[in-house]
Amino acid sequence: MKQKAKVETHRHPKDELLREARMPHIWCPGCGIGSAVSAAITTLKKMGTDYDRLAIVSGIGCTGRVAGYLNLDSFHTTHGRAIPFATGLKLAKPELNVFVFSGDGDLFSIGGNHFMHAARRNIDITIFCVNNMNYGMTGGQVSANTPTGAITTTTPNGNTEIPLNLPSVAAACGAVYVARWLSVDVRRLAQSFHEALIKPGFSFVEVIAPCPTAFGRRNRLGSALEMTKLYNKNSVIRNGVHPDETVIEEGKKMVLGKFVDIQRPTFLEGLSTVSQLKGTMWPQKKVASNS
Amino acid sequence: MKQKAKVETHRHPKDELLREARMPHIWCPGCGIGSAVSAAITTLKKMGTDYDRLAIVSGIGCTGRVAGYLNLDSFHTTHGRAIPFATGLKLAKPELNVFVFSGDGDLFSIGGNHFMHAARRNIDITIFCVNNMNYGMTGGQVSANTPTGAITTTTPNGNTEIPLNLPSVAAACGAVYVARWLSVDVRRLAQSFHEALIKPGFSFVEVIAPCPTAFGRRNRLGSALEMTKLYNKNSVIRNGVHPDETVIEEGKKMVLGKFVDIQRPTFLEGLSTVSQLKGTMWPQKKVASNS
Amino acid sequence: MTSEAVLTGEHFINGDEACAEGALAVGCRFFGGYPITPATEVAETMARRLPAVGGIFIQMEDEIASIAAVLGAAWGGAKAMTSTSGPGFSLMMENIGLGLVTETPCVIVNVQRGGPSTGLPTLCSQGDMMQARWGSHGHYEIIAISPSSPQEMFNFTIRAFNLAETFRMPVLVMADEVVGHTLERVTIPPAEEIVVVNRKKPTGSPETYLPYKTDSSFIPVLPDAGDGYKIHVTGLTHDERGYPGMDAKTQETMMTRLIQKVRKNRDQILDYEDYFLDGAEIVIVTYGSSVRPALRAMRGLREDGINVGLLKLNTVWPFAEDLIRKLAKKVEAFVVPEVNFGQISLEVERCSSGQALTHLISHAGGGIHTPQQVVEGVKETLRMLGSKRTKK
Amino acid sequence: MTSEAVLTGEHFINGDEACAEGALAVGCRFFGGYPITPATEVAETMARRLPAVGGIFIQMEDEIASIAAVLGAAWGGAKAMTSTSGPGFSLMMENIGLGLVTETPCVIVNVQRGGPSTGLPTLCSQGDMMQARWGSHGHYEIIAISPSSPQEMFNFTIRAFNLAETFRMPVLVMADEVVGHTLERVTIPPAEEIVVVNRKKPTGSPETYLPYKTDSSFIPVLPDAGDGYKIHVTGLTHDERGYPGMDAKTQETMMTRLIQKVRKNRDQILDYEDYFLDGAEIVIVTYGSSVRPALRAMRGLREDGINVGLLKLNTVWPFAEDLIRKLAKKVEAFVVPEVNFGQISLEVERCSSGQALTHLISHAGGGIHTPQQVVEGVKETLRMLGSKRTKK
Amino acid sequence: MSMKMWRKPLDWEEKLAPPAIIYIIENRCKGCGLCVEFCPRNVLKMSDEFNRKGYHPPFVAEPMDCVGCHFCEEVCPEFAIFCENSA
Amino acid sequence: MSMKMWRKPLDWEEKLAPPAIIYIIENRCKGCGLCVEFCPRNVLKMSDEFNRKGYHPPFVAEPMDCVGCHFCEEVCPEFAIFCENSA
Amino acid sequence: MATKSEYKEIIITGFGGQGIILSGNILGKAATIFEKKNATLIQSYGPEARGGACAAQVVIATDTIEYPYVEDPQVLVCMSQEGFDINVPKLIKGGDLFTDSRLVKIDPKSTPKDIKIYSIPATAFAEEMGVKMMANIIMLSFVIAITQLVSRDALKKAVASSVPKGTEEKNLSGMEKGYQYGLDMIASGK
Amino acid sequence: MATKSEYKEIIITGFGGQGIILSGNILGKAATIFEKKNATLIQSYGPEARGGACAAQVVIATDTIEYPYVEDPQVLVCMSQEGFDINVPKLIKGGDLFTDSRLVKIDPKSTPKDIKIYSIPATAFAEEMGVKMMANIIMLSFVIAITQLVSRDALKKAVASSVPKGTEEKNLSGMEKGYQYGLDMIASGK
Ligand SMILES: Cc1ncc(C[n+]2csc(CCOP(=O)(O)OP(=O)(O)O)c2C)c(N)n1
Ligand SMILES: Cc1ncc(C[n+]2csc(CCOP(=O)(O)OP(=O)(O)O)c2C)c(N)n1
Ligand code: SF4
Ligand code: SF4
Ligand code: SF4
Ligand code: SF4
Ligand code: SF4
Ligand code: SF4
Ligand SMILES: [Mg+2]
Ligand SMILES: [Mg+2]
Repeated sequence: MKQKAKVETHRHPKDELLREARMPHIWCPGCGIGSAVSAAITTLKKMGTDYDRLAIVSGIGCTGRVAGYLNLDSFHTTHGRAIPFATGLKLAKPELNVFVFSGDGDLFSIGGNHFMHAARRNIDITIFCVNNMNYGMTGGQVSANTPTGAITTTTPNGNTEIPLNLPSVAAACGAVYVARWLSVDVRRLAQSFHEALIKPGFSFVEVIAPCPTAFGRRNRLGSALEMTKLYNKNSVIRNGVHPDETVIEEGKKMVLGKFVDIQRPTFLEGLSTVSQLKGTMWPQKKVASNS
Repeated sequence: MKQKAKVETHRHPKDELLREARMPHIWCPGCGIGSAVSAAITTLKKMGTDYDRLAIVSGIGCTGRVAGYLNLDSFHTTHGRAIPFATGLKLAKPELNVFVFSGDGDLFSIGGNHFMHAARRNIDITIFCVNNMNYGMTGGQVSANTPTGAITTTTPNGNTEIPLNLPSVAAACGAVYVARWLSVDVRRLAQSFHEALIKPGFSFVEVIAPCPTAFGRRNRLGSALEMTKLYNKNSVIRNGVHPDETVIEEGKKMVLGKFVDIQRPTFLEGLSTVSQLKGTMWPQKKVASNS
Repeated sequence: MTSEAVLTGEHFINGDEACAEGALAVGCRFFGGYPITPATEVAETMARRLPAVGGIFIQMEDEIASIAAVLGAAWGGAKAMTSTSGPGFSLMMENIGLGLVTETPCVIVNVQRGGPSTGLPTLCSQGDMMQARWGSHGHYEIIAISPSSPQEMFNFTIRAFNLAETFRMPVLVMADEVVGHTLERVTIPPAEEIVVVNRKKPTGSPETYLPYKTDSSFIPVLPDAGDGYKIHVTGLTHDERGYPGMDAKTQETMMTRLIQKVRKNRDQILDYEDYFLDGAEIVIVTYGSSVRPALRAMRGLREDGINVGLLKLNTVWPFAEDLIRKLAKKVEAFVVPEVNFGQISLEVERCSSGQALTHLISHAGGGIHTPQQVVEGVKETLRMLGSKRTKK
Repeated sequence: MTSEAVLTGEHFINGDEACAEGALAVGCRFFGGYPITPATEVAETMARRLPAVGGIFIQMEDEIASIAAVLGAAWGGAKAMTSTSGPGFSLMMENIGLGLVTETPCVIVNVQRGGPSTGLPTLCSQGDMMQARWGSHGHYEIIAISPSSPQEMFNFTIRAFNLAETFRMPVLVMADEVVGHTLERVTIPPAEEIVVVNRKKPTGSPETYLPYKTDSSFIPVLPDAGDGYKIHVTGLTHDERGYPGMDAKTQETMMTRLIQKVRKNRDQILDYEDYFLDGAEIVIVTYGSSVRPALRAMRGLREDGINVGLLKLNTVWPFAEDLIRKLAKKVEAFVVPEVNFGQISLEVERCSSGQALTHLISHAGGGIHTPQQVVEGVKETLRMLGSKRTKK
Repeated sequence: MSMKMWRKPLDWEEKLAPPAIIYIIENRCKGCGLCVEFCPRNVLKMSDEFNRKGYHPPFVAEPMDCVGCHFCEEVCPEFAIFCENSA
Repeated sequence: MSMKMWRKPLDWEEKLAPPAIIYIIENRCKGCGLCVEFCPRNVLKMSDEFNRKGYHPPFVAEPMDCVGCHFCEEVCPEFAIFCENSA
Repeated sequence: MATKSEYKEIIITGFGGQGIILSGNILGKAATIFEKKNATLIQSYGPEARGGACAAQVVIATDTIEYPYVEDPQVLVCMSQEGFDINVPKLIKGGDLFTDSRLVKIDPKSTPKDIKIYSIPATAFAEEMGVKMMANIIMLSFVIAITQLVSRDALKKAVASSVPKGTEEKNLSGMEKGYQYGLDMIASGK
Repeated sequence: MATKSEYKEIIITGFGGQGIILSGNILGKAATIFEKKNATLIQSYGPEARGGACAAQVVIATDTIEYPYVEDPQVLVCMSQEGFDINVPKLIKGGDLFTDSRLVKIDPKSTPKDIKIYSIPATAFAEEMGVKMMANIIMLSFVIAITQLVSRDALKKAVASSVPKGTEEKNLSGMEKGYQYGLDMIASGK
């Protein structure tokens, strides 16, 4: 027993939130998903919420595996459907703090519509998207977030499409909290995760992460470490800018920061104050006099 | 023969683009869809494009029936999938001018993701969305474009969600042409349809239309005529404003106008100039010096 | 259960409304759905009624989101339901599979309309019966029940929830447009007379708990999110801990149990009604709204002295395999009126192993058989049997 | 056809790549798809190869968009294809139905993996065979073929396109992970030796043209968009003009024709290979990669003097109904090894009408049977037959 | 299909030629009133009569006031009214 | 799981107490080098040795320079390194 | 309550928006809830849940209703020409035909000879009363006054419990109007 | 070309990223394309298409290969400890075991006695040559030098046509390195 106590002391301090039996995880050396999860664990520990009041939902993908490693009520759903699953979970049990951890392909290629509508409805969940600019899990195909010009297995001559500007889409759809950070920027990331998790309503944090195996290799971006440094050098923090300016494109630094932090009633708040709505809608039968 | 010639002369001038055998159409008295189709026919006639070079694709809904009435190669697909169908059609036969005519529910509730990605890819198709702020076909349920506060069969106590700001979403996703008009504003509508149809790339025209039967009745907005007048009174034209300002909400006039008209390579243009992409992507290995 | 949830009394309502009332009565408190004819009234009724009983109604952006939300809500502890028709049912298939392997209790109502594709939105068919069995990828067993009247829409929806909670799996209510849209008297009993099954919850220590370990019932005892068990739920092949295991062994263990859960408990799941089977020469096998013309036809035929019985399948899946095998040995023929080109009749044919003739009376959809069509089908069967009549 | 499209020669490639090469060789010039293990290499090969032959590759946002784009491209005149695995196949179901009722020629490749749900992404199963038959709502007939080697992935993909163009309908290539991922020699013949069928086009005047009017082949002759026929294409029930008709009569006319199109042309569609059927006591019925251990098992058993034959179903749907019925009268038993819990074996059982025993050798997935397992299955069947052996 | 056309009123010779003739396909009309409401010259009025479908179609109340602007034709959701400008 | 801890170097008494002790769970490490690169005090170096999985884990090269900032712990994607601040 | 076995088949037709289904609903409710008979109502209408031609098929019976479709209608109520044209050939010998006199032109050629015909300007009455939407109630009450498919009392209760809250009184006066018109017609010996 | 009937089963194992599948591919290609034998390659790997343990199962035969899985491997090539631990018990009596001496510790307890063991520091060689990714080619060439599964010429052609354009020369020198090491080992009588 004594022995055991001693080992306990020297467990990794994050192990209490990990399913240790499942370590090591599947992520490649230096993959940004791991750092993002590390930051998330820091946040969850700091928040002090009873872990039984937390629930994580993931879709499918390398990032989608996060749900399987966090020692919480955790749901590894289908590709693209983490958000509607989380919506049902949250609405059925509002006392849970429900967050989604998934990849760019999962949340914005196949799952883009659910993001849009959950944001619009202001469902009180938090979305962490690890944007590694491609489909890592299936070996590196183009995603809706692959930079123009990048080589992937399905854009062997370079991607001709533009990547979705996630902060802009999130803002256009009504998210109340929108931020973007690099996976290596673990301190700001943890801070931002914290803000997002305690914010009532639909919050969104985009985590830009290197995928050395599937994305970096084909684009000769070097090892995870080299990619991390490259991403660092090619980005700049500009809190509060209009999301129109967060486009990721060649010749520009990627803009990081917190872009949206507003207040509006959540879906559930709306339901409980619905009686106040009576007759307030566009169009007014008396003509409005504004602009 | 003579007789026939005479009757021909006095056919409705739009009949040549209608499948006459299918008239009368199913739309309710005064429904804005009919006016929008009328405007579209004006445009198509004026454009002078060989009708065999035009193709229309619709989803499912009252508006989705448009494909069935226009005497063109016309495709009435599945609910929400008009845009990807149109994408395949256009890419397989680029000489066709392919446009989509469908409802707000079809294009933005179930079909929102396809809109997002076709816009991002800048597929050279044109989208006409009749936004009647609800699901007309199924009898008046809430849609993603129902104004907050409105009563529908599935929001019997008033809609607590906010409507999607379509121009803003379209702009955020990369549409090159974005406009919004009222269905009754047939002249501007026809003009806008024209601009959109000849514009290379992904163009989008939102047509705000009364649905007296399913939407107007429950919200006591009166007959089609009364609704039309009400919509007129509650809107204002402001060409060129930032789509942030086109939100439809209580106490404000709805903003109409042309909001986006930009240039960028279409998907097919991108494919043919792909070689120029080589090595142009974010991140730069040499650090960019911009903002 | 608030009394508002159970509208005890007599009502003249349609099957869709009755279905919603059944759900409310048995404790459904989450509905995530998307409108589609002819199932829309289920959603509309839930939208109107749920807020008053403290439940949540949400119209999702599509059917995929609807079923996903229902699964999420089920793990949040709610009895949850969605309703749809063919096109939406097709879209739900992937996530019905997720519900099956994660053993999520919920109810999916399909009010069938004419298909394939958009087909005949306002008209009837029974074209999705095999889809209910096989529509999601991978092999699984499913439970599907088939009501034939508004009253059964009420009763069977209650049963669907009870089966879902008992066996921890999605249960399908395979209704059809005629059942959904017909108005008829529906009697709602007092709340205390309604049998309500609630899912079993684990009680042991979270440390030693193995979520997907089961006893001989093959049914796992699972917590809701927030119960303190920190459960991992995945659509990947998983072991007793719920952890992914990417190998044939884990697959075999998991899948065999999932299949056995239904097959070994078949007797508890099966439900049927029989009419004049004793000594019947011909048995009409029927389900859903086809039951109604079939019953009328049966009475007419019997009055004409034809020895015909009727088997009304209330549970369609799992199939009443043993019953048909047994009957096949006794009767000359099965007559199966279906509003499709032969689905359940294939199973009847398979299980009769050539011992009784199986005669399908097909209806392409857009309505149901008239009693006369069933009568003629039986008479034709008699002609087909002709001199071959040898049994007994 | 540019010579780049047909890589005449010998290649050591996997089944996915061979499938893509087959598509290119027969003239496929549009691919809309979405990555999914184990089908991804089909898409990746198309992405690499299509631009060079003037075709279009597009990775869509999901599988629903992929199949929708494929249907659109087909109406744009292209031979079009998509590939996926279980989860994506489930998502495609609604629009496969649209393809069926609009009679759109295209090819859908399902490289099956372990299911249900996310299951075993990198491992084999044959769990979607019934889904291929019944996965979309409403009743329809479908064509599905099942290759058992990389060479057949090449050959059968060509055949799939030719069937699609001939019968104007989506054709399914039901491959599996083992077939898709095994590398083996694939011989691509010279371009001129490849049989290429192109869809028939209408020639008459657009004024009098009735798109969905057919001759006794039940196959309509339809134009592409832009051909000047101003065709209306709808997923609603439609008449010969292609116009919606919301009534049971139109439904019956349309659906009966669609069903007959496959049923009446079954002989042209069916394809199988048989080994030692003459006088066989037991016949192994097999398809897909199960064929390989089954063949090995058959040889071993025959060496041991057991009178076993083998039927290799190249076309799985429509089912080789008549053949099985005929064989059932001659043989003692069918042994069906399947990497599922019994799907094709259900059809075998049905068609054997109790005249021959049907014995399923089930494999839960995550691999395929070993030859030894098949041998044991046959031996067990012999034991089951026991003294019952009376036929012939 | 009953189509009414207003032209050459009886006092035609005395007045200026109307710039346009309005045709109404009565049995297509669903009586929505948009043409009447939005005609810039108030040329049209709703009739009291029912058409075959039980709707009140418009009629040309002031033929001489029509300026041939085609707005009625453009806005009509039923393709039930159109205008031919005098050559 | 082999866990190395660096503490009390031999010349401990003579120097100031290190503010923190770094623990490395070697067999979890995948040798990505993030901890080494981003340690603000260059405390860590990659080792030449292989761990069980064939990766080079880091080692604490300059234990006395560590300021206990936990950055290595935070950034490590493998939960393979952590720091305990001296009480 | 009926004592001998009774089986009545009724078709009510018109356009979407006229409240055809609602009148079937009221009739069925009157029979089932307020007279404890059995009744079924089958509705048929056009594309999805929207307007166009529509029809309500009502069966009222003392025994269990096995098959809910109307096969041999004894009563046909027509509130549109199309509904009339399509359905009138189905009416059984000696059946009762009801029309809205303003909306339906009875073509003697297509109309069976051996039926009874009753007309009422229900829509005009409703317009007069300021609620065009109420034509269905007026028509139904007229039908019931003449056919006695259900009792006046059951009809009244069914109307009151079926129309939107706040409109009960108005609708009941519509009911009285139609019912009285029917009684008067009977009294006048047709 | 072999004249008598031949049936060889080979397993190559290691981690994702080491090029295990590629070496199976080269072997199969050498046998099929350049020696006109038959060959199959079955690959197995972890979650979806990503890293982790992986293995290539190669069958080379003069006759048709009906069943492509390896049942009784005559040759086992291990480039990771895990691959060794899992697969070594399967090796047939008298089979050939090949290991990367730097990555695999041969545990005598679990290793069958009656097999031949050949080790080469392939990864170290590759690192020395500046292309760590080339360890697979070195290993494969070593294996082939000793087993003569295919001819040196076929191997060379298969390597040249399988590696990325521009890396042919480098890889061929890797091939020579491994092959020579094998020849030397044979020459030295092991
Ligand atoms: C319906 C469906 N389609 C496709 C797949 C295959 N698939 C698995 S993960 C994935 C992409 C994951 O990309 P992303 O979400 O960006 O995650 P990452 O691996 O990059 O972290 C795909 C396409 C699937 N599992 N389900
Ligand atoms: C997959 C699927 N789900 C639902 C439906 C039912 N449905 C038909 S139209 C429609 C909504 C149409 O709304 P909108 O696109 O706004 O068109 P509108 O009728 O308002 O013009 C719905 C939900 C369907 N046909 N298919
Ligand atoms: S493939 Fe990419 S995203 Fe996936 S674990 Fe490896 S590095 Fe990370
Ligand atoms: S229901 Fe609404 S949208 Fe549909 S036709 Fe009628 S008015 Fe128009
Ligand atoms: S053409 Fe213009 S002026 Fe003349 S009736 Fe029409 S709208 Fe009025
Ligand atoms: S706009 Fe058309 S439908 Fe409306 S009243 Fe005028 S003519 Fe009739
Ligand atoms: S705690 Fe800080 S200073 Fe110490 S080793 Fe880690 S990163 Fe360096
Ligand atoms: S960050 Fe972690 S995994 Fe990377 S080298 Fe350091 S200890 Fe190893
Ligand atoms: Mg990604
Ligand atoms: Mg709408």
